Amino acid sequence: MTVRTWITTEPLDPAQVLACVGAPEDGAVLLFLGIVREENEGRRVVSIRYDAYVAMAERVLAEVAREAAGRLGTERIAVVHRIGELGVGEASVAIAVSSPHRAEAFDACRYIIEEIKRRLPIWKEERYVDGEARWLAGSVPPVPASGGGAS
Amino acid sequence: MTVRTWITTEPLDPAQVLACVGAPEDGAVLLFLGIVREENEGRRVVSIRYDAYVAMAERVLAEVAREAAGRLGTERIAVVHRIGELGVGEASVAIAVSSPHRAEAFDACRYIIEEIKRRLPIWKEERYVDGEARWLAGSVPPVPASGGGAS
Amino acid sequence: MRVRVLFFALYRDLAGTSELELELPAGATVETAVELLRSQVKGLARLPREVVVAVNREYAARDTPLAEGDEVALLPPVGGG
Amino acid sequence: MRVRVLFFALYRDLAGTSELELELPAGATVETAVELLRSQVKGLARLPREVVVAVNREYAARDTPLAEGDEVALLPPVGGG
Repeated sequence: MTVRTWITTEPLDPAQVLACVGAPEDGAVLLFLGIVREENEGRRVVSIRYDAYVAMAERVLAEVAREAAGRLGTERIAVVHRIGELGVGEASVAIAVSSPHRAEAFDACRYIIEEIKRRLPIWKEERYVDGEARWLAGSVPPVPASGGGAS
Repeated sequence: MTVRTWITTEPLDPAQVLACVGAPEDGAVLLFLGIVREENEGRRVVSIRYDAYVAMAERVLAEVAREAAGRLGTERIAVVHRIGELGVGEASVAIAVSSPHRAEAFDACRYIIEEIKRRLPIWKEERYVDGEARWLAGSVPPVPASGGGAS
Repeated sequence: MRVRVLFFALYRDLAGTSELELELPAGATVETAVELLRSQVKGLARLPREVVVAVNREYAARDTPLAEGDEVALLPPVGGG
Repeated sequence: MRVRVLFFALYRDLAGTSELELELPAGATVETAVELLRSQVKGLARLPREVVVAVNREYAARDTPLAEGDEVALLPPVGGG
């Protein structure tokens, strides 16, 4: 079994993500779902359109999951991020991890969602009941301080 | 929707527990599963028999979930603990929580599993491939320092 | 007065029963009950000092007074999950 | 040399396109490309200073040298989840 990460435009299936993890030596399984909320900063949301730099997001997501595997102590990690137009109540991200002990599972799962929010080249355009739409403010990802001269 | 907790002898269904939580205002859903491991302290496990003081375990589990609801900020919590004989790979506990933001979901879910391990009047008899069985060491739960004189 | 005593897990193995009725003097506390059980029930002489007791399904201190009909449970160190 | 430039989200709205080809002088860096785009593409004059750039799908520093055929992406502050 190995780390699995992917980007999709299809609705997420929590059972499918859960089924990617688990092993006889594992005592803890954790599943996180990120969901589109009906309200944000006091405004009533209709949907969020997730835009992505797909090729890079796939690379960064795989990198984040590999880092998390180092913390988890197992390769039993599955992460899927959905893109496109998502309605309220729909899941945008699903993360499943399993490990012998629970502390590592909580730590790795939390690490993955925090890094997804910090580093994944994805942008959200929130659409409101009044017909307006706006790009949500993101975070500046960690960028190398210097390119290190000629390649 | 309200806090739901129960004890059962039936196999756990993660989808059923997940279905107990979630609301339009929630952006985070977390599901924890505790699983019987095939090895403990270097010995090969066949099964664990979970013994419980059921009436009290039900009361304590409900109390733990209510405390967690205070931390979570929502009542969207479902916790089920299975008792009886469980084979390797079977889930003994399932915890689902949902809340507007993820930090509270992680905190409340972790709180519930820690308190289950600390306070729930349940005992585990581990059975090994060599035919031996033994009660696993538990923890001394918090007990009031004094009964406070005549009732 | 009489109370109902429950034993779980290892303590049920030691007591050889899951339940019994216990006659107690007026004014008896949890401590009184534990000491009586230790001396009267074969096997419970080995009951460790740190035995946890619940009275009517709540963890109880040693000096908790008991009343007629109480449910007194002797619990080894616990732990679900 | 020529590089391929990609725009995402707000920056695509500003540029009015998701992609273009850019001719750069030899020795050009990320900084060279950003400044050229700012002056040549209507709408990108408003590109904020903190624009994040990825070269060949890796976040890149301003002094990263560019090469023929590189994929240079201009990214607003990011965030999945």
